Amino acid sequence: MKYLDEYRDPVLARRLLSELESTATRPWTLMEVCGGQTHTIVRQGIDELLPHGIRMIHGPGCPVCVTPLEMVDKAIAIASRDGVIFCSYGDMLRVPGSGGDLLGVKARGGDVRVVYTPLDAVSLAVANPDRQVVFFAVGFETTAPANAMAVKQAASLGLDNFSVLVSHVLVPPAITAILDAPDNEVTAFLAAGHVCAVMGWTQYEPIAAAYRVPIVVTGFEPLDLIEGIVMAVRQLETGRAEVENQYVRAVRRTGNSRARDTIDEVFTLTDRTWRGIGEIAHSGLRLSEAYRHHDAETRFPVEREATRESEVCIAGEILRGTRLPTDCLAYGTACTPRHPLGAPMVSAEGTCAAFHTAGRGRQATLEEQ
Amino acid sequence: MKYLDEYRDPVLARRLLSELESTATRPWTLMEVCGGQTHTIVRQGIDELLPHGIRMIHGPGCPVCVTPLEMVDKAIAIASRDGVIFCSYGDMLRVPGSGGDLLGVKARGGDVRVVYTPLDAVSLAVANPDRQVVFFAVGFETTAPANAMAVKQAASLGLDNFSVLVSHVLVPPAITAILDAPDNEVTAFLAAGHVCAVMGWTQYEPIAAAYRVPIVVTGFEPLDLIEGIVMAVRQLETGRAEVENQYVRAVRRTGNSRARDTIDEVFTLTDRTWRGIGEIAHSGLRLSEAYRHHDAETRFPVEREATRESEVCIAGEILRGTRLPTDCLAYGTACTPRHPLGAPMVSAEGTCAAFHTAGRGRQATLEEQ
Amino acid sequence: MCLGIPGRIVDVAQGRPRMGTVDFDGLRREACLEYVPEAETGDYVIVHVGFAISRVDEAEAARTLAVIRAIPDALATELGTEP
Amino acid sequence: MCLGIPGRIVDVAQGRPRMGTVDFDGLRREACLEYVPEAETGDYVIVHVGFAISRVDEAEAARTLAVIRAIPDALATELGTEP
Amino acid sequence: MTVDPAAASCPVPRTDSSHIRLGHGSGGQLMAELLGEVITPGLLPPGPMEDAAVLPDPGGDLALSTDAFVVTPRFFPGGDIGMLAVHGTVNDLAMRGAVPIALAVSYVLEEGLPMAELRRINDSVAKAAADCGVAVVTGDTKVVNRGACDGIYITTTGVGRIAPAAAVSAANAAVGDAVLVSGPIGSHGTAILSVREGLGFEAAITSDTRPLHELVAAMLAAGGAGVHVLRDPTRGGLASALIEVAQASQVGIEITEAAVPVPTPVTAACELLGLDVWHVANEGCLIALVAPEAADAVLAAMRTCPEAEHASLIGRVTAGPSGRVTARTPLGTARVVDMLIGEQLPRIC
Amino acid sequence: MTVDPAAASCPVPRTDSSHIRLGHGSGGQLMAELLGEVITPGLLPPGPMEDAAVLPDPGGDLALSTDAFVVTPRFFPGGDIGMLAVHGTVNDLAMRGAVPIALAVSYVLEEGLPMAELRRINDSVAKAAADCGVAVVTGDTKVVNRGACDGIYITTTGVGRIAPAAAVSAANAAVGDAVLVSGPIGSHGTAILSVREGLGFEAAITSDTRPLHELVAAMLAAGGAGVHVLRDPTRGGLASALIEVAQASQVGIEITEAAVPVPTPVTAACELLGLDVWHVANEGCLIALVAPEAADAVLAAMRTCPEAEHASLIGRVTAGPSGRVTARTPLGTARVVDMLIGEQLPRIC
Ligand code: SF4
Ligand code: SF4
Ligand SMILES: [Mg+2]
Ligand SMILES: [Mg+2]
Ligand SMILES: [Mg+2]
Ligand SMILES: [Mg+2]
Ligand SMILES: [Mg+2]
Ligand SMILES: [Mg+2]
Ligand SMILES: [Mg+2]
Ligand SMILES: [Mg+2]
Ligand SMILES: [Mg+2]
Ligand SMILES: [Mg+2]
Repeated sequence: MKYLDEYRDPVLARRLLSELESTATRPWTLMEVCGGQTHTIVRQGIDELLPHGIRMIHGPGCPVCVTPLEMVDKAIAIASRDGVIFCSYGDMLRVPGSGGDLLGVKARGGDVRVVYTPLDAVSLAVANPDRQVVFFAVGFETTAPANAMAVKQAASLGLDNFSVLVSHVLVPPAITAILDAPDNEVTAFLAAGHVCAVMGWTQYEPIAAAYRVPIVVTGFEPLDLIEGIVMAVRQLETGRAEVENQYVRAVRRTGNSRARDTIDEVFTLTDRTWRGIGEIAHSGLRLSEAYRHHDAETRFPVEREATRESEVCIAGEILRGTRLPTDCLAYGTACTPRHPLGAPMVSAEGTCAAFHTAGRGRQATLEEQ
Repeated sequence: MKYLDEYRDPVLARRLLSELESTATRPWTLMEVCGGQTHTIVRQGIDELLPHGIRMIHGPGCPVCVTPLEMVDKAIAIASRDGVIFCSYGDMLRVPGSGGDLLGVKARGGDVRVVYTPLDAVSLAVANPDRQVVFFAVGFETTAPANAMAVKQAASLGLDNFSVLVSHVLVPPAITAILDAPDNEVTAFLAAGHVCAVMGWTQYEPIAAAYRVPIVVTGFEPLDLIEGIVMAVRQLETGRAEVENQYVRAVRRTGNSRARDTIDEVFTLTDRTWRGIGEIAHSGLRLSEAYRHHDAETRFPVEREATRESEVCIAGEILRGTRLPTDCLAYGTACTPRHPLGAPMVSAEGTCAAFHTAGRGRQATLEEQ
Repeated sequence: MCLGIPGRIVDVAQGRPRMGTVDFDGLRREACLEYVPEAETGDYVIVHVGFAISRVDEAEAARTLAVIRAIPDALATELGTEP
Repeated sequence: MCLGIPGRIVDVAQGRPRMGTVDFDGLRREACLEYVPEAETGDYVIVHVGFAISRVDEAEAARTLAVIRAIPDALATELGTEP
Repeated sequence: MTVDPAAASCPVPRTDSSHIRLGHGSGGQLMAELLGEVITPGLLPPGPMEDAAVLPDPGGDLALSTDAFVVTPRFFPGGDIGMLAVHGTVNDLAMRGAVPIALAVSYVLEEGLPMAELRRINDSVAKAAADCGVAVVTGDTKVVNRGACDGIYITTTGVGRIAPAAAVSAANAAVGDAVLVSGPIGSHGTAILSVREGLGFEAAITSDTRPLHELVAAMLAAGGAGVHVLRDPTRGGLASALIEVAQASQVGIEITEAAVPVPTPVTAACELLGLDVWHVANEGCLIALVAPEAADAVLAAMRTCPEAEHASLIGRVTAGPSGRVTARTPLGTARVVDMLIGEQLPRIC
Repeated sequence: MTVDPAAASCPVPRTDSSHIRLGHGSGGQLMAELLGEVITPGLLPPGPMEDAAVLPDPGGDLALSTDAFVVTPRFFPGGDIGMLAVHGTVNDLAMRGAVPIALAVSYVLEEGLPMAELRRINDSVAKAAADCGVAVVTGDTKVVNRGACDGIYITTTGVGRIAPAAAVSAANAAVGDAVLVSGPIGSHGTAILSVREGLGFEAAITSDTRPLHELVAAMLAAGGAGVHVLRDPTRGGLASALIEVAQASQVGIEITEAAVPVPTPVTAACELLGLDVWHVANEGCLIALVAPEAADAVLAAMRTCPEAEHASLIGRVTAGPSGRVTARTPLGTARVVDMLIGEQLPRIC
């Protein structure tokens, strides 16, 4: 595919890696913010090819992952109601809430549907005037313009049976929160290319300046990522802390003004809890007053139940490298790839899952590794 | 089964037949009014066992058969509507309208359901408040009390989503119409036992007197029917024309007053068209003013389309014995047991169907029989 | 028309309309007994579309059969097998 | 986050919001073009959840690749196979 | 605020498995689990999942039969869809004089089917197959969207080895053959109807579903080549089975109505709903058309089998009219037996 | 008023047969018509309807395989559910080195299915079977209520004769075996997805569904007992097939990612929806694990067959870890290949 294949060329990747090799003289810890970037890095094994000392930490850039447990539970409660057609992007369907997931709601008879685009949810509302269509509006700044357009569309059609359960989150407050943490180790960020395609990067400039941290707006293909890493390491090595743009083919400094205007019209800033992180002030979007009519939370008040995460999971320590999966009491018993209790058991790339797939038993210790 | 098996005893049937043999001295033409009786007569071959000259004509006593084409078309139109649950006794589902039947509506997506009792249709209305439940209230006097109770029940529950499409017919006006026909050959009637269980037989007394025709209220088992025939022939042979009751175990002269009162409360007399016969004044029931709210005909106005029956069918002549099936242009081509154009091709017992099953070809003539 | 089958009332419920359970040689179904206020548990009723429309009169039923049984069997008489 | 795939606009429809057909190497889907008013038939856009969020700048794309291609291949240089 | 970025990584399916989900049919881990934990144990031989099972050379002619089972409700008095699916196919093999040697079992499951029901049905399949002495050697499981199946449909396909002496076919009836029935008819169909949603009956009727291959073996042992036709009168009932045989063999058949055994509550159900018991489906009985000289021996052999203690002679094959089945009524008259036209519907008249 | 009482007698089903009705599955006249007019002609051999078909002594070991086909939509670019149902089972037999000799076909039809669609699908079954040189010898047809099936489900069961030389099993992979794939992957699954209701794609992708038994015959002729494992990577895709083989044979498998052929539009569809092409279902290709000394000959033989002109060597069997499949990425790193967990869902991230 044009604009994809050429950025996957292994020969050019090798050239960039050799460039990185000659640039990096000291250890640096970089965070790629975006889950899509994490996906490429882990799947292509880019982290394994980095020079010794260059370490990638995977950021909170998966809107699915950071959607708070409470919101997932709310989605499940609404989707379980009679007369509701609950629409969602496919990846939200498997996210576990306190007592199940949306696929389980569907299996028990709820009308849960996967949509490719939020406009499809609007069409469903038009086609089913006697049903309530609820769309689970999750996502970062990239997805917000699409979701906002769906709400505008429903409002202009006068659809009383369309509402959105909004759990939008914003990247810059999360970066700031990470940088504010006392044990922060991140020395540079790869910013998410598609978020910046919408927002531009002006919001990142004060952060880079204030925290003296390089930020490189980066694309999603192997060459993009390695070039982004090269650009960030070059800044670190030379003591710069600027916002640079690797993803020039898609991102301009001021982003997409039409899309931003629509976000501003339909949504307004709010505090938001990030799953695994906690509440971050002004880090999310909710519907603005003008569109409150389409708010699923007010339309379907859900009894706020106590939500709970696993208590035994030591994911944080494992991922910071201070403990091994085999030190975890749940490892291999209560926690397996099919029934993960925490993030590192989730995909084949997670530390715990990798241990488990490799057949490492509880008796293994740090020394044996 | 008690009260059924003992009335099927072939030894006793033979005794009754010999009694009939010794009673009948002349040819008589009897009509059993009721389709249930016809069923027993044809299935058990009772007509074949009657003394020569005693002939049974099968009456219009099938509420399903006499429901006018126009009403079947109306049922089909209503059942085809979105949001309607159309409930019917099973036998109405196969009755052909102008362009199909209710089973075809179901096959094309209509929500058509068979109920055993009209109270089940009321329960469906309770269980589906967002749907319109329509019950096809067909039947003679036997069924009217049950259908009336369903309407009363719905009214007392305040069900706005329950209505009935009423096509009730009454037996005495049909008997009178048959007797009034210039070519009438019927000399005595077996009245329908279950109709009389509800209505009693006082309505038949003026008819018997006015037309000098014996009427015997008769049950449905072989012994009932043969005894009823014996009683009718005995009247004919002795020149009497009274109403007698063969079905003493179930029928009293004044019938069932509670059931009649409920009919009177819920329904009121109306003119009604009988399929194959034509309109008969005051021969049907419609909802009384008090229950008009539950009238499906006013709730779902149906464009009155021109309805049509087959023009080529010569059923009347065939069944009066004046022409043979093989004289019919449609016989064996357009008209077969699976695709009958007229009544005599309908069941294995029909003259045309019997011809067809026996493999008789068009070349056969009356002489060859 | 009007399939009506005799069954025995095995249970009468409270409430309006009057409902009850009718046994048909082992098969049981709820039926409306509103139209047969005189019928009680143990009585036979004729049931049509879930409604009892008539109580079966046992004495009359027996009488009908007795009358028929009293007819001499012509064939048996001829053959001399009639008792 | 935010799966975004480049595709070529093959058709732009009338009406609001601005819609069009985007071709992804043979696979076509309708996409909302409201946010890329400058993009016309033949242009590549990045599509996310059915919305074009950015027009691809062909010149910049080529420049990125050219920069990378200009990096000497260390391994090839070592082996003397670099042209 | 302490930030643990790692703890924010991607979660993954933590599925409860109380109900079937679409993913159970996806060919992935969930499906492997379903097969490994629920379906395979007890049903299929242990070993790797293969695309096809291997059957060692059977050394003779084979019978092959397939049937889909879609019965509603899936649990009914006297049985369930699982055992029915085994008996139905074992019996179809038996109707060609074959002993079952292998079964293939294919499930279509509805998303949302309670796992406990699947276990129960799967156990029932396994038990019925074991009771019939036939191995389930291969299978398949698909999951469809909620509302695209009524819980579970099962297609079983059976391979049988035909007994060397047997030459049984619907086309083999000969004039003079005795028509035998192995037992009372109508129990299965009325048992299903009695519990079908909406009819509201409490039944004293249980389905008589059972395997008939051992009965057939006894009949073939007693009657040899004199056993001309075997048929299990399932859908369409006795009437369809007889008419199909009459048509296939180009003969007439005359049945004595009063000789056909019908249990009392079955009669009651048919009276109440206005059904013809000859049109009601059966699963636990067969009809046999047997050469007159073999009829007594076959009938005697049948009556020694528990599944046919009440076997009866119900009629004879006649010269025709070809394809015509007539019933001799209790009153001594004859009526043409007609096939059910469409589905069976309760009547009011 | 003239009264004609006779004309008032009972009418009867004058059914239009433009759509399937419940009565078409009742075992009565409507069903006999459906079978006689729509289903049997062209599909089943002429002759009486029997409970089971007779297969003459095959004189060797047999393979038996069954699969239910529930694909939505039932017509898709490159095929339909009918041909798929034949190819799927023919291919499963081929994966044990067997040539199909008989097929059993079982339909579950939804009330309301347009008769024209049934004809089209039935014709497709008949044509596919004829093209594969296999006879449909028996079948079954059930009709369920509207809303209890998605139009039509087909279960096919195949009996095959195993080629004398063949000893093919998922458990037979040996260290050093070459892993071959017969052609590009992903076309079938993405063709289905692209036209699935709601996704709104216009596709340039057609399913590559096709029979593979002739290809297998050529491979066995070239490689003999060196052909250790054959597998058609259907549900669960390439990843599941490889992992299942690695587990069954207790070996490791290493695949070179770049060597796996994937058509351009398939890549596009997977990019757009966030799917892993290794998890996408296939119907027109197979993987083979072949002894190293036979690999070249087998690969050459494959490439002479039209269904495998683009056959490729994609990897090797390793000593382990047992059951582990790894992919060598274009960048030269290794990743563990994971099985799809539940169903495939379009992703946004
Ligand atoms: S859900 Fe998981 S795999 Fe998907 S983008 Fe987020 S982190 Fe990556
Ligand atoms: S519908 Fe036909 S069979 Fe039924 S009662 Fe009426 S006349 Fe008799
Ligand atoms: Mg396979
Ligand atoms: Mg079969
Ligand atoms: Mg069968
Ligand atoms: Mg399978
Ligand atoms: Mg269901
Ligand atoms: Mg059978
Ligand atoms: Mg298979
Ligand atoms: Mg298969
Ligand atoms: Mg069958
Ligand atoms: Mg459907």
